[in-house]
Amino acid sequence: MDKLLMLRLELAALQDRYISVLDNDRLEEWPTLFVEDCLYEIIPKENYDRGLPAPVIHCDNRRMMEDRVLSLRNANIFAEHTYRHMVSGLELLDVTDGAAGMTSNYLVISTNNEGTSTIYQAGRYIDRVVLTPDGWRYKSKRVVYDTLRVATLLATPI
Amino acid sequence: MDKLLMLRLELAALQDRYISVLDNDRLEEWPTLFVEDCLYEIIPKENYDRGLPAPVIHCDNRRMMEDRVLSLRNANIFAEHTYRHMVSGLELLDVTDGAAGMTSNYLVISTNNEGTSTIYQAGRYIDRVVLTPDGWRYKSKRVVYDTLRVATLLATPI
Amino acid sequence: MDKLLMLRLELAALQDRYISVLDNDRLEEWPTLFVEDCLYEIIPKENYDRGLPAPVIHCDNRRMMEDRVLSLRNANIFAEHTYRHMVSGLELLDVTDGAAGMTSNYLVISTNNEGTSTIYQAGRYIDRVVLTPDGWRYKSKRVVYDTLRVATLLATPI
Amino acid sequence: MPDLIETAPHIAGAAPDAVFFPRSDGSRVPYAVFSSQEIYDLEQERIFRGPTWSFLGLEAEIPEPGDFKSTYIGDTPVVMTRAADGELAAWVNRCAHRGAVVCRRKYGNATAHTCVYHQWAYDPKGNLTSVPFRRGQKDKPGMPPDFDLASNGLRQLRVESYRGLVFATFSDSVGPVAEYLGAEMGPYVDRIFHKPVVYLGCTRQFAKSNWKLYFENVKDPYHASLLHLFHTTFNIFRAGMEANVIPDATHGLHSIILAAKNNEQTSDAYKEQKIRSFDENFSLKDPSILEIRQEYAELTTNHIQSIFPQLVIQQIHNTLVARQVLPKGPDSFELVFHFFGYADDDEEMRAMRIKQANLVGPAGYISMEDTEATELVQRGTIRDAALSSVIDMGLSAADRRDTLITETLIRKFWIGYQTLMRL
Amino acid sequence: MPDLIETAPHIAGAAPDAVFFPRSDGSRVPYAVFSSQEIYDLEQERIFRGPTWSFLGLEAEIPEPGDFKSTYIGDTPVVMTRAADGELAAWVNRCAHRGAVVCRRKYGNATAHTCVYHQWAYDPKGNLTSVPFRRGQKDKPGMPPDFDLASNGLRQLRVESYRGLVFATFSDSVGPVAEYLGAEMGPYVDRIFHKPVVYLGCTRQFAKSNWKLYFENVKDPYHASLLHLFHTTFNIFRAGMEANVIPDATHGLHSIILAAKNNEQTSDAYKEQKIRSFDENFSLKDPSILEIRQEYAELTTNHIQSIFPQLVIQQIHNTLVARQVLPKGPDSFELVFHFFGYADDDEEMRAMRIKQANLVGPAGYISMEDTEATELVQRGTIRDAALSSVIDMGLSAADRRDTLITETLIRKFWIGYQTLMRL
Amino acid sequence: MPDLIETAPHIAGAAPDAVFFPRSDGSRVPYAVFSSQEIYDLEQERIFRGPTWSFLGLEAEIPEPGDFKSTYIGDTPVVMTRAADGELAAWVNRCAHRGAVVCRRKYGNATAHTCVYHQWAYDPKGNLTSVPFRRGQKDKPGMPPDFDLASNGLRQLRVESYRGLVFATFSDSVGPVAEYLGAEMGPYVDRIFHKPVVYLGCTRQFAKSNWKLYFENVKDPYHASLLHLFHTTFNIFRAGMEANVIPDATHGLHSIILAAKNNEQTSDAYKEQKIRSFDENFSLKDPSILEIRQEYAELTTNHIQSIFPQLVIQQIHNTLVARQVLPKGPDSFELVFHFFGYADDDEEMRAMRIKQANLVGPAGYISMEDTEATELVQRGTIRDAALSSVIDMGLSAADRRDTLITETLIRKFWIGYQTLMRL
Ligand code: FES
Ligand code: FES
Ligand code: FES
Ligand SMILES: [Fe+3]
Ligand SMILES: [Fe+3]
Ligand SMILES: [Fe+3]
Repeated sequence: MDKLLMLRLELAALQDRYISVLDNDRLEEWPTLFVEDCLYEIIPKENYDRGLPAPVIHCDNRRMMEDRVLSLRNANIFAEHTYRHMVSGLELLDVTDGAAGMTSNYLVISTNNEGTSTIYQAGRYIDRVVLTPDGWRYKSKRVVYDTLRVATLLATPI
Repeated sequence: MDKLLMLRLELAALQDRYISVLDNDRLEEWPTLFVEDCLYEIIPKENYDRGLPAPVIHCDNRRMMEDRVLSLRNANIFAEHTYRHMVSGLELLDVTDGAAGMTSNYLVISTNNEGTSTIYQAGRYIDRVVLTPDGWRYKSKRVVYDTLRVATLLATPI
Repeated sequence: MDKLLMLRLELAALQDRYISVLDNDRLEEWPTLFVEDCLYEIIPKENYDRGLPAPVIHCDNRRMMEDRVLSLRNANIFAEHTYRHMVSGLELLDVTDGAAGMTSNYLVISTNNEGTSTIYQAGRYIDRVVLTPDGWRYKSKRVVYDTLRVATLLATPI
Repeated sequence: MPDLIETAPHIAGAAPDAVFFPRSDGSRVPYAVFSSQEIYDLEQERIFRGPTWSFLGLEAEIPEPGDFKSTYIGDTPVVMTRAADGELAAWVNRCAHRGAVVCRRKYGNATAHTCVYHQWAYDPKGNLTSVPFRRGQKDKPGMPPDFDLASNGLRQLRVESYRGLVFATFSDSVGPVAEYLGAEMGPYVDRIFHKPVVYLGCTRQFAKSNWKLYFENVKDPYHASLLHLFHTTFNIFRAGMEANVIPDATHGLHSIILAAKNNEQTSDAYKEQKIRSFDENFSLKDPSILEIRQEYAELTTNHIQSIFPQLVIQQIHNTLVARQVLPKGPDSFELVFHFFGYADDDEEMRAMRIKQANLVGPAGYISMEDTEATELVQRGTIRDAALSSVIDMGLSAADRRDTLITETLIRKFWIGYQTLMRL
Repeated sequence: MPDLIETAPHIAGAAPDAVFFPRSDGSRVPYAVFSSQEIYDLEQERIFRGPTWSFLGLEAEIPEPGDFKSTYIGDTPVVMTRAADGELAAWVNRCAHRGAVVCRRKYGNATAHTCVYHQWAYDPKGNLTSVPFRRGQKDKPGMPPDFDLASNGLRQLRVESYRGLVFATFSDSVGPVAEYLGAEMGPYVDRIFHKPVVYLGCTRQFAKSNWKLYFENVKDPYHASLLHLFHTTFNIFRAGMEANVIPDATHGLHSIILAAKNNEQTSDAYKEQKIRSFDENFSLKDPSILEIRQEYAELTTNHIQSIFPQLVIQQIHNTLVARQVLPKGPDSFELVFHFFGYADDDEEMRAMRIKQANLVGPAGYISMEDTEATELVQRGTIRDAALSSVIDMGLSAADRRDTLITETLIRKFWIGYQTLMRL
Repeated sequence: MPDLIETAPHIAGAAPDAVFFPRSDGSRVPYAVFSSQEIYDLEQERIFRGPTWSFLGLEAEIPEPGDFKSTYIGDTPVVMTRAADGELAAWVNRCAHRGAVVCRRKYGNATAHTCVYHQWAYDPKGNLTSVPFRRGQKDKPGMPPDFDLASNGLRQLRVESYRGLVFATFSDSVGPVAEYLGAEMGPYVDRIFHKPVVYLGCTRQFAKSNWKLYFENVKDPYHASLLHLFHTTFNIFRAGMEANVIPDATHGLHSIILAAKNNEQTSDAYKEQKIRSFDENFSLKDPSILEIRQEYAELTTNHIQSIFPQLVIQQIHNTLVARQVLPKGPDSFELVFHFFGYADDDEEMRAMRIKQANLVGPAGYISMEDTEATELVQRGTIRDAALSSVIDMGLSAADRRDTLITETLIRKFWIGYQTLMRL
């Protein structure tokens, strides 16, 4: 049967696990979905479109991602909140053996501890994934967000 | 090919059908997606997290679900509205022959009869499904919602 | 393996590509997802439910869709914005060889150039697709929207 | 006088000092009128509950006895109904008991309207017909003995249909609709509503701007070819068309703009103006959207007629719309496009009206820019309530009716507005 | 007097002229009280910070020393705590330094509450215990030498527990809770809280209507069988039940409605009224939801007791709830359902309480309509602040306590409200 | 005087009585200033349109002739441009015709700015250059003969670039920027802008709190090590660092905080304070984020300089930012971080600046808490407009500039604010 469709299914599963990890308080698992030598970046669409580099978060290896988790757990102060990610519109961009590029839409709904839910951020994931012994992992994940005005602050990764 | 991926596809189809039934005014079909001896519960995340039992809806068998539909159709008074569910982030938790646990994110957008759409509720489905002669059915579905402040009231199930 | 599940996967891929084309500024590609002799219509749920024909957009062939793109690119004035579509709840309605009907939920989040994201529209796609040498294409796509009050205007197709 | 009774005291008589019109000819409008809450509240009293007729909908929307539709006059919820005897009625959608909205649906058919809270029931004309336990139960008392159903009905409004257009008013003093329309406007309303119509459904736009900016817009032929580039990009419409621009003579609040095809020289006219919108390179792959079948004496492509304060009648090519303008606060309004055709349309004509719906409404090729423009004005003026717009186009020949290059209708509108608002 | 100090000057004394009660018997209420911001601000001062006791929660929510819960009195953020010595305390959640919210969690356990901004630390009673660098660092100065921790604590409130219900007040003058409840209400509170309770969790509703519309609702037995059709559709409850409807004698702001089963003739009574809600055809497939196990002297199906301004005690069948009413502006309020059971419940009884939770709360079979109704009133009355409701049911026998067909409790409520608000 | 002309009358002169400063030393600030709409409107007039210079952006954002950027002064939309002759200009983004926003894009390049509504065209300096059909068409009249392009331009503002920082003002009276910065601030601005910079993009935060709470925050070295626990958790920064805390001498509205590394004894200092934030157990797996390459005479880790009312210049390690503070109503503001580097950065330095962007901005390790804190104050104080904060740290030695344990800059700020606002 169609290998591309199967690949699609596998990568959709990766995306689903990715957001489930972030939304269900399993932050420590988040870096494990990346290879050691990776890029994770959150950047506003206005910079991305103009070719300007200023990011909101920029990790050029997995250790920096682990540091981010450590800091969120132990140092930074932010209001309790719950994210719900929705992903849709997955497109495979270029597929080679054991590697692929893909893009998808995302939406993050955030709920504060009063229990009010708001649109926190909408945007686009631009990913490169590679096949590892543990399955598909992110080589790079660029989070390009449309919602230029970040509400209050950004603590939990997108 | 990967049986887990196929199972994923089948359960995604079940989830999709579940929300389509609720969003397109086929309420009577809703209980038929459960086995007779089932649990359907809507509970706020604050209670779920603290291990407190107070629910918004609690049906411990399918007849109670049918009663809920009967009451919504014939007794209860609430404003006309249309739901649109989005589900994402499906994760299989434990899989055995003919049974599985899974979790996923959901978002419900509700539109009133003036035609204004708002975030009605975001949260998480925690499901157990079993394989029946009619296909996969819910043995239990716990709807754990983040949006603690229920807007006005909750009539149509989530 | 289950042909229906595979078909489901193929059509989900079509839906994903459809929204990716609209959300990532590839408007010229939009008509190519339809066959020449097609129907594309955006209609409010209140008219659809009452059997009234008044549409917001009504194209009864692909050339009209190409004209729409031409006008959006060269004639019409509207505020810069970015859409993010989410689709969910895909149900296959009737399947024959090389043709199928399907329905799904959609949600469109729109972000203005100040960087504020809002719910622009929620609704339902009612589609007919046919298998062509280029793969699955839309024979008809009816966009039935719940969000009766269109915010400001509707420029980019849904 | 009902009008006063219905008015909140903290509003009554309060003439906001924030507003000053520097000239008497309507050519300078203080931006405060687009953003002041006080002005807005005063409009509800003096305009929408004042001596005006507000458009509620088409008779064709409620053809059968019992049919009803929920709508608004200003921002007051109102229901229009057709009673068992076929008569039209309208009432404020607020229960006489404890004030709940009685009719909770947008449209439907009902022989009685029962408030859900305590089931007080009203007939389609708004008369109170029953009160549960009014006489109590057994020995237990109900309503006071002197409680009178007749004097506890819903607030009923004067209603009139003019050729199938349903209007209502809170006022006891305003004359009949025909008189309200006046000698200039009547014939043009008659032109469109000269035979029975059928309702084809509606579409809605919600604009984040003041409702009067939309009235400026539909009284502004000057913008047509400059804002709506579809016209010029695809060679549909020209500022040089034969024009007819007519204000209402009574108070200047109504008006009509008529345009008829006539292409000579106009592209040169545009080139002279060096107008960005001019372009000869584009053409439609499916021009059928621009066909026109003559239905009236004159072959007009555009008939845009505003009937203050809630109606704009439109014929563009063969698409027919009654636009309802509903204010939703100082900074927003809802625009409801009621599409209709004639009862005797043949299939082809009906299909044409649907196809040409692409021209108007929220995604209309030649209308989508209007709400964009009104919002740009709202945002541009909000912080500067004391500044004024400059409305001088065609000022030196204010009475010419044969040019689209004029703001004369807008000036007339503001003069009428000041009178009605006592500003 | 703390009350005054805590009050914004632009509010103090301002008696909005927008509000006029045309009658002294509480039977005509100007709709302005449901939408005026001035009235709302005045309520915060004269009611929620006035001589009243506001319900904060159940002792069972904070059983251990250090336990706390964040809540509100009116719209002022307040934290209730249990100190190390087991005593209850409550304080305004606003740091004495530069005003930050100190406690950022909804509930938890803490021996100290430290403001995140500069880490000023308070004990559970609200006393300031430490200020970083208060004495500076080395030779560098800190706070002024005369800075006194004791006089810079959080705003502490009077707190009292009445049988496990925690109340607090800004007022120094109001008497103890038992006195505040009064002779009529006390016994009924005791009835429910006659033995230790356990907290089962809460659910929340956010209603887009004024908080007082909810008080009208819980003082309105007239609506019960007319709005909540589940009752009649499934034969659960009847207007003809044995009723007990008792206002508070001190100020009329509290009240209780008791109903006990009694089916005779009542379906006929309904037929006489031609009430839409009557229907004999439906029955539940799982009626277990409607069982009732007798727990009190009288077999009441409904005990609805409102303790002004923030509490409604409810027993419906075997489900027990303390409802907290929290205003969130003139046009919205939050309703928090605190579910509880008794410490000595057996498993079956506990399961029954959970199952019967289906009857109440946001999706409650016999309660979901209440917020729908209050919102219908909000929308129906917003534009007509000067008009009044008609609250006449049972007016001719205002003192009868044995009928559910009455609005007497609502009238008493408004009389008490006017007094307290000095309107 | 333009300032007055531009002002809405219902604001002019209105000194809200809600606001009273109980002390003259700036140590007691009534919370009303953070939530009053009247105060906010007055600020737009007396501060943002008063004798101040507002930061619009960096010259590096608009290097080429025709380049423009849309931004704000206070909440008035303003566009900054570079004209054909290379000169900088700025104008209010409101069409002279009927008030539409003229420039609809955030940035771009244009030789003319044409309003979409009727295509009135302006040059980059804001001069009106053409009006379609100004002279009418054939025999049909256009604008009045005396209509003068020159007097119908956009509202043009005074603009000045100070070392690449673009400032604009509505005021005719305020002196040049160098003078406005004053003798204390100038050298520190020069320090950062001593050579050409390149723009690296911006990130934005939207905070639900009053804009002045952010000014308090950047003038508050006391909070740095107490709120931002990243410092102490990972041993980056200490309250014991060598500090330089300098207010502006003219009006006290500007200020700078400088900190330089110096680790001795300070962890002991913290232990004495028993400060929660101290922790020796954590270390970064990739500490490269905290490297610092010396670029200036002194090796400062932090340079935080606020230039009232819209700018904060920041150098933290090697990340350079010009923060723009834009009020969006009494209860919210937008914070725009303009990242930049130097034109002569080598690749490694540029990469370092990007990596250190992790320290600041919406997700900044040592800045994300600031908006959280300002929102906590907004929520904590909103209901208590008449109460005041207690700003006493370091009061007894107000002129010491060598300690971070002080609120002296905040006190100076409020004194300057009262003067400017005439409160
Ligand atoms: S409010 Fe309508 S019946 Fe009571
Ligand atoms: S505001 Fe609470 S410690 Fe400073
Ligand atoms: S409003 Fe700008 S050209 Fe008319
Ligand atoms: Fe137009
Ligand atoms: Fe009720
Ligand atoms: Fe800080």
